[in-house]
Formats: sequence, C-alpha cells, structure tokens
Amino acid sequence: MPIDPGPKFVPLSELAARVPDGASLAIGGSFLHRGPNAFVRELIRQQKRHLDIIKQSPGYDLDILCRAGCVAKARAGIVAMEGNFGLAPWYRRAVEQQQIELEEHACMTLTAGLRAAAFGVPFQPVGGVHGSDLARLNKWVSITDPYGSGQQVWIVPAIRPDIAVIHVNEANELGDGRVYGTYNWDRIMSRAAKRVFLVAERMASVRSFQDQPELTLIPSFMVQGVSIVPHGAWPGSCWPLYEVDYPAVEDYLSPQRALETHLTDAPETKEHVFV
Amino acid sequence: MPIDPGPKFVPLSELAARVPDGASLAIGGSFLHRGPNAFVRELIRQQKRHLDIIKQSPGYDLDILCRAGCVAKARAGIVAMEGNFGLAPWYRRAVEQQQIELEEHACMTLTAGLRAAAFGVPFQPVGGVHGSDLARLNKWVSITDPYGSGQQVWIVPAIRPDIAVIHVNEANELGDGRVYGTYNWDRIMSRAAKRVFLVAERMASVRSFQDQPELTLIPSFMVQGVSIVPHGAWPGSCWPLYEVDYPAVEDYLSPQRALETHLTDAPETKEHVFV
Amino acid sequence: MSDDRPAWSSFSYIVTNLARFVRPDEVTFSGVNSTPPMLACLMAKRAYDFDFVYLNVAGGVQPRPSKIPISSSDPVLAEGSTAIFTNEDFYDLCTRGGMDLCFLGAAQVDGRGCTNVSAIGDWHRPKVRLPGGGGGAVMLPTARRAVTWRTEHSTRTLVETLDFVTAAGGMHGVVTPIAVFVKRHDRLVLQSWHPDVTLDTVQERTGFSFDATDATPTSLPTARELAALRSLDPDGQFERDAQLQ
Amino acid sequence: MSDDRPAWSSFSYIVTNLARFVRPDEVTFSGVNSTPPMLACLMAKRAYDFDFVYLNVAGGVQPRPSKIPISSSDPVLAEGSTAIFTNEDFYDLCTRGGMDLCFLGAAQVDGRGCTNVSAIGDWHRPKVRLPGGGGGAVMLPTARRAVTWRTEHSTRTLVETLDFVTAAGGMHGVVTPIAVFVKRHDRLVLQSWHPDVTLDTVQERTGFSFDATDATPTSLPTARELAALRSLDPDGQFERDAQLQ
Repeated sequence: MPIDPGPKFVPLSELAARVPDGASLAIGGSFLHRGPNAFVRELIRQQKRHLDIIKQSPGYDLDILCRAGCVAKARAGIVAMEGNFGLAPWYRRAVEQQQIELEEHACMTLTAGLRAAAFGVPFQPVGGVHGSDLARLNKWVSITDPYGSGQQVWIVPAIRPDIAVIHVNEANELGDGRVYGTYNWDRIMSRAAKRVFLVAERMASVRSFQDQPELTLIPSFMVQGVSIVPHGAWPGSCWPLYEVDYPAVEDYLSPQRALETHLTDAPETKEHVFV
Repeated sequence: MPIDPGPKFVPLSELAARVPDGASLAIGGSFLHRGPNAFVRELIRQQKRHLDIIKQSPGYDLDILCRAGCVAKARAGIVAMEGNFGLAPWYRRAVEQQQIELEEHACMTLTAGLRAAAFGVPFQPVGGVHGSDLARLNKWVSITDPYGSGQQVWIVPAIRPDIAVIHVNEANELGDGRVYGTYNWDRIMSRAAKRVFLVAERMASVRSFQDQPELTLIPSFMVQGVSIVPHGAWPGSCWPLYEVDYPAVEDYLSPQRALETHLTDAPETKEHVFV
Repeated sequence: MSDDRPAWSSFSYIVTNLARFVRPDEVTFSGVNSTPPMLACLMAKRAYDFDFVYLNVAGGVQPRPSKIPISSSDPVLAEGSTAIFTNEDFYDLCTRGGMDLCFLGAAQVDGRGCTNVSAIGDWHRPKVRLPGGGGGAVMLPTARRAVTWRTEHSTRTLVETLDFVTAAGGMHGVVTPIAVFVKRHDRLVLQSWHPDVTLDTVQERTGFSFDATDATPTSLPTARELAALRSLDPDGQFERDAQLQ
Repeated sequence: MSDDRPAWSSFSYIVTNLARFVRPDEVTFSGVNSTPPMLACLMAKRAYDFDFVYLNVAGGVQPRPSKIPISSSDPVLAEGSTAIFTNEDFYDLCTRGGMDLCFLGAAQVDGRGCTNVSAIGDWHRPKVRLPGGGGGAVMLPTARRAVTWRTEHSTRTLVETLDFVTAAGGMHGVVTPIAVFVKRHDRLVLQSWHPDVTLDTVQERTGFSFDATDATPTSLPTARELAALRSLDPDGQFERDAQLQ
C-alpha cells in the first residue's frame, strides 16, 4: 500500500491540504448524519477547486461545496437537506445552471461501482434498474446471463475515489476507526478508495479496540491520515453524541446569512479541537 | 420472507430434522474453527443422504459427512484437517473413488457465487483466476470489460444454498446471533442462503444485543431456527471459549476408532445441552 | 393535535393509508426523506394486532426509538434494535427478493406506477432539479411491493407521461391527500377516495386515466389508528410541518 | 530446540528463508494450512529492525498472539489485534492490488512458478486428491508478490509439467529444504542453495531446468534469526511436527 508522506495524525487544516484540486472525494455519512462536515468546510476555507464528489446521499456537504464553487462533478444517488428542509438549494442551482456535471445514480448503482473498485474488478452487476432512464443516461451496459438463466442484468463500471473521508466516533493512536450505529455506506467507500482519511470525534485507547476488535470499521493500515475534531459532524448529528442542530441548518439555508459567517460559527474554528 | 413452520428455538435434533435429503447446505466456520459440528453429527445420526455441501474451507465437517455416506456433492475451495493432520482421509477417498461429485473452487470463486446470490444477480465477477484450469473445469465464462479498460474478468454463476448453518458464540431469545473474533465466511453465507439456522454456544440477553447492536452478525428476522449447544464446535475450537481438542481429532482419524464411538463421545449427546 | 379536527386530515389520511399497506410478518422498509412512511410504520406497530419486521435506513431492525425524529434517516430510528442492518444489507435483501414492502418517494407518478424523482423538464436543462435516483431504480423493480405517496394530488404530480423515468417496475400503491391507488394488471386503479371529496374531483386532479369501478370512499380511521397517530404526533408538529391544507 | 543442531536445519532453512522475503512497511499475509509462513511472519517481527503490516487468515491485523498455534488459522492469531479483517476483506484487498506479499501453499510447482494443489494424476480420476484451490487461483495472479514453500525438494514436487494448473501467475519465490528460487522474466531461477548440499544435488532433485548463474550458497542464519525462531519454538515441537530429516 502506498504510504502517504507526512505523519498520520495531523490538524484538520493539514489533512484537508492533502486533497489536491480535481481530486475525486468519497464523503461518508448520510444527509445530516455523521458526515465529515468540518473537513468539508476546511476544503472551502482552502478554496479547493474542481472536486469530484462521490456519495450516495449527500446534502449539506455537497450543497455547501457547490455554494463555495469547489465542485466540478457530483456522482450521487439522492441529494437533499432532508428533515423538513427539502431540496439542497445551492446544489440545485449549480445543476440547473449547469455549473457542475451531475452523474445521477441510484444509491445502489453508485455502490455497485464502489464494489467493483473494492473487489478489483472492472464492473459490478446490480439488481433492478430495468426500465430506468438512468441506464441510458449513464450509458450502462446490460448483459444476458451467460449461464442460461435468461436474466438480463445491468452492470456498472468501477468507481475508485482518490480519497474517502470518513467521520468516525472514535480512533485510536494507531489510526483504527469505529462507528456507533449504522456506518451507512462508509465501509464500501473505505474499501473502494485509494486513500482513506478519518475525522474522529475523539481518541479511544488501543486497549479498548483490542478488547472488541469486531467493532473496528476501518483498520489503521488502510488509513493515511487522521484528525480529531470534536463535534466535527456539525450541523449534522453524530450518534449517540449529539443530534442535528436544526437552527444552525436553517441559518445556513437563509440567503441573508453569509457563508463566511456560517464557516466562522463552526466548532472546528476553535483552536483546541486540533490534536 | 418465507416463515418456516415450527418454533424458532428447537433442540438440535429437530433443527437437523428440518434438513431434507438432497439439500444444499452451507456450513460456517473454517477447518477446525467455529464450525457447527454438533449439527453435522446430528445429520449423520439422522442418516441424511445426498447432501450438497458448500464451504470455502471444510475439513472435519465434510470428512465425517463423507465417512458416513451423507454427501452427494461438495463445492469447496480447500479441504483439509489442517494443523498437523494433513488431508481429510474420508473425503479424499470419496473423491478418489468418485463416490461424491466435487466442484472445486478457489475460496474466492465460491464466495463470488455466494455474493451473486446475496446481491440478487445471476453472476459475480471475481479477480484473478487467469490461467487456472479451474475455469475450464467449471466452464466459467470470462468477459471483456465493455467499458473499454481492456480487462478480461472471470464471472462465477450464483450459488444459493438452501440452508446456511452458522455456529455463533451467542444468540438472544429473538434469534439474533453474534460471533467473537473472525466470522470467516459466515456473513456472506448467511446472506446468500434461502434459510439460516444458528447453533449457539449460549444465550445472551436481548439487552446486551441492544447495547451493542453493531456486534450482531445475523439479525433474527433472517433466522428460521436456533439450537443452543454448548461446546457444539467440538472437536474444533470456538474462540474465546475453547481450543481445538487435538487428541479427539486424532482419535477421530484413527481407523481403529469406530465412527459410532466418536459420535457418542460428542458433547451434544448429553441431555442438558438442549434448550 | 386538537381533538376537534375532522376524522381525516390530509396528513392523517396519507399516513394512515400508507400504514394500511403493512401486512403481518412481512419485512417492511422506510427510507430517507420519508417522514410519512416512517410514521406509517411506527403507527402500524401501535395500531394493528399483528407484528411485522420493520427495517429502516438508519439501520434499525424492529427499533424502539425513544423519540420520533424529524429526519427519517436519524440514527435514533435504530435505538433499541438488536442489530444494525446497514445500507448494503437492506439493498441486497431487496434485490435478492427478501423485501416484502418498500416505501419509496416520488415527485411524479404515471398511470403504470413508474416514478420520476430526477428532474422537471429536460434532464440536461432541468426546470427543476429534483433530489434524484435514490432507492427507486433498484428497489422499485425488485421489492415484492413498493408504495409511494404524494402530498400534492394534481396533474403536475400524477401525470400521463413522466418527464424522466427514474424508476420503473410500477408502484403497488400510491397514497395522496384525497385518494388511494393500487396496481392491477400493471395499471394504477382507484381503490378508495377521501369521503369529503367527490370521485369527479379525484379524476379532475389526476393526470392519468384510471379505472374506478371498484373504488369506494376510504373507510374512516379507527379509534386505534387515530390514537396511534396522536401518540406519535401529540402536539401536531409533524402535521404542521407537512404543510397540508 | 537443542543447541548442537547445525546452523541450518531443514526446518529453520525453510522458515528463515520465507521470512527473508518480508519487506519493510508492506502488507504481508499468511493463510490456512501454512505453518511455515505463519512462523516466518512472526519471526520477521522479532528478527528484523523494520516493521510491516502482518495480516492473517484468522482475521489478525498486527496481532500479538499469546501462544503460537498448531493451526495457522487458529483464532489466537488475531489476539491483540485492534481490528478483525475477515476473509472477504483480505481477498478483496488482494484482488484490488493492496496485498504486497502473500504466502500460498502448493503441492507441485513448475519452472514458471505456477502451482498444482488440486490432484496428482488426472483430475477426474486422481491418484491423489489434494486439498484444492484455496487462495491460489485468485491470490497468486493478483498479489504483488506471492511466495510458496515445499518441505520436499524432489522431481515429484518441483516439476517440468503440472498435472493440473490450479494457480497461474507465477510465484515470486519458492523455498525448499535446500534451495531458494526467485522469479526472473517469468522463470524461476536459483537465488541460493543450502551450503551443506552441492549445486548438482539441487539440479538433480529439481524437475524443471533453471538458471543458476547468480546463485550463491544461502547465507547462514543471523543470531537474531536463530533467537527469533528459538523463541517461537522453544522446545522444538514445530520442528519435530514438520518431520523433516
């Protein structure tokens, strides 16, 4: 495995600095839940450009990146703020005004592409899709089962992100990461990507990982960089530590509210959160 | 999901009785580790016939089933007693004398077949296999990546066992199961099979599962039958509870030792182990 | 929720009639962006005598959430679960034929029960860019039954021709504030309509033609259905958030 | 392990020369039915100054086993791990190009480093039915480097033509009790041989022709290699179990 230059544990700013313009970035979590939002905001502060965002169900993260002009392409299944907030307004505008390229997926076709990359094969068959215009739109190929079942199955080409950024509840000093509650799509993202960065709510002891190694989602040898950022999923939730900060999301969505103000409100701007 | 007739928690004898002659049976664990061996022996006591055994790395389980004449076909990657015991003698004889049909796989091609079944697709691409006579032997098809990478990839047809039998450390009264240490191939087996039976070392509280739902390998709604059999992986190990009983394995392998004696030595023959 | 409200509000009509699609012992799923189905599944657990397997997108398996979240993918929906059934797991369950009832969102629905959640207008130059594919394209053709809802019943939402076919395969059921459609021979037919409106109104406000031969006014909510919904939305917050007149 | 044994025993020769294939920082894997590679990986951790990522078939990731098991797939080999990396995980890692060094078993090896672990004689009417495919067919062509060993160095085990090609792709290295082969231009060439035997002996006992131009006698075990192996096999049980003369 390629060992990244530089130390594994770095401040958030240094972790984000390792993302080159034009990189394809898989972002963990789902909608307003356990996304590495502090990392996403740091990408904006560093004025990253031409990013290719890969996520089954992005929302705030993709929207704010579009708002800041960091995005060239999005590969996504469903994009919304969720809750009662409906559509993601800046993402919507970016697509409607053709400022970004959209590769629209079903969540599972995007996952099939990630599976192909994780499994080391050029394509992955996926159930369903029959009759969907998405197949034509994405020029997917369907294959008749050569083993005689007569089934037609759609196959999706491999999707291998340059980097997967995963927000975990806990990391240890070796760089192993674990998540409480659902890990959403983060497992396959971490296996499909060339590199894995973790943003962790807090450190936990190596001993606690040795006591229950079954809980570890991402082993340290797969991880090239880790930052510790308490409350880093804000304004989203991180189960079981904190819930969605709905007023903050409302604030973010109000056109009167400047993006800069939102960015300075963010918890990661407080010095002490860096390791 | 088809709900099986009969209660979920049953004595081992009733669980084994639900396996019809000729059934395809995926068996959990690996070699001498965490296999549902008490269940396997019960199949022998009930004189099951024409079973189709599916397992990446069987050993004692497939060997004793061949010894008792229960097997019509085996789909396996690597078959051995392991440790210092070398080949599985009764399995070897059964194949050499063509008493059973062998579908020889690499562990990962068998897994690809199980993945296809679990994913609801007719076939699954798998890495490697290039140049192996196994492809010709099994009449596998290779496909050129229609997306232009030029890669040739081998695809394996779906393998959907009638039943997967998994030996777990703990089950709760709902029928959820969890495993400590590696679950080997048991996760994909449980997703690929039409039905799942659990043999558990012991009961644990529902509360303990609710406290750490991330540890649950097989959710109860996927499980049609459960038996509680302490020491049920004997003469194999069940981490962290007990290790391989090497003298017992040696005993099993000695031609002087009658199969019946071995069967009566087994822990599941003690009344108290039934729920 | 004030007690002087009519037996059917638009909100209770949608949630209750979604709940009425739930059947005993079946594996039933609610997903993201799906507050009404989330409430319907939780309501069915409280209002009906049978049990069923409730899975949700938060990884919940038969959960006992300590609160009812605004977001239908909130991790609290896995609280009390004895397992976490993650996204890959419930999608695979669906594509291999193990999902009995799946609730899926839609912006437009046509007379075959196919859906558009991608774009209004030309996909490449959309008038409105919608959330997108989500579960539909894979789950609608593979779930044993899929059911959707629209909070607006109009010729814009129930259309003869979809601007874009995001998901085919055909919904088994569609619930709106005034009508319940079910599929028969690959067409949606009217099963029942809101007793406070006329059949003509339903026809006027529906963009596709449908058979109404066997349709009847929707039976009023039972006391247990009303009590269950009230217990889920004691102060009517969900009803207000739904913004249905 | 008695102290009067020669610097090289057949057993120590195999284990030590397998260990010498381990490189700094690489992801290195030992599998089932693989006692010598298991010992080689554990030995490399103790004998060499560099670190590497040791994965094994028991799910171990940099484990610190409290004992050395007889079975190379014993769950004790995951003891002390901070993660469990299960079978699907390490196979996928290999097929996507993330496995640097993979130790794989073989019954027959040919001059290209391809292997047979399936059958001696005709596959359909085997003289000897062997364990079978295992990891090889998938891992040998996809691992960056694969290394195997034979406890018997003979024209039966190192052959010109395999009875059956279980795995192609070609071993990077092959270790026997008397020789170490490495691949160069898709052929195995002799890298070094046991100092107590002659080059002629190696040639006589090898079924395939090989280049020996650059071959030298194998350098003797270092004090640290000897100490590491002794610490893994203090009473010589593994050496006796290997049954090598």
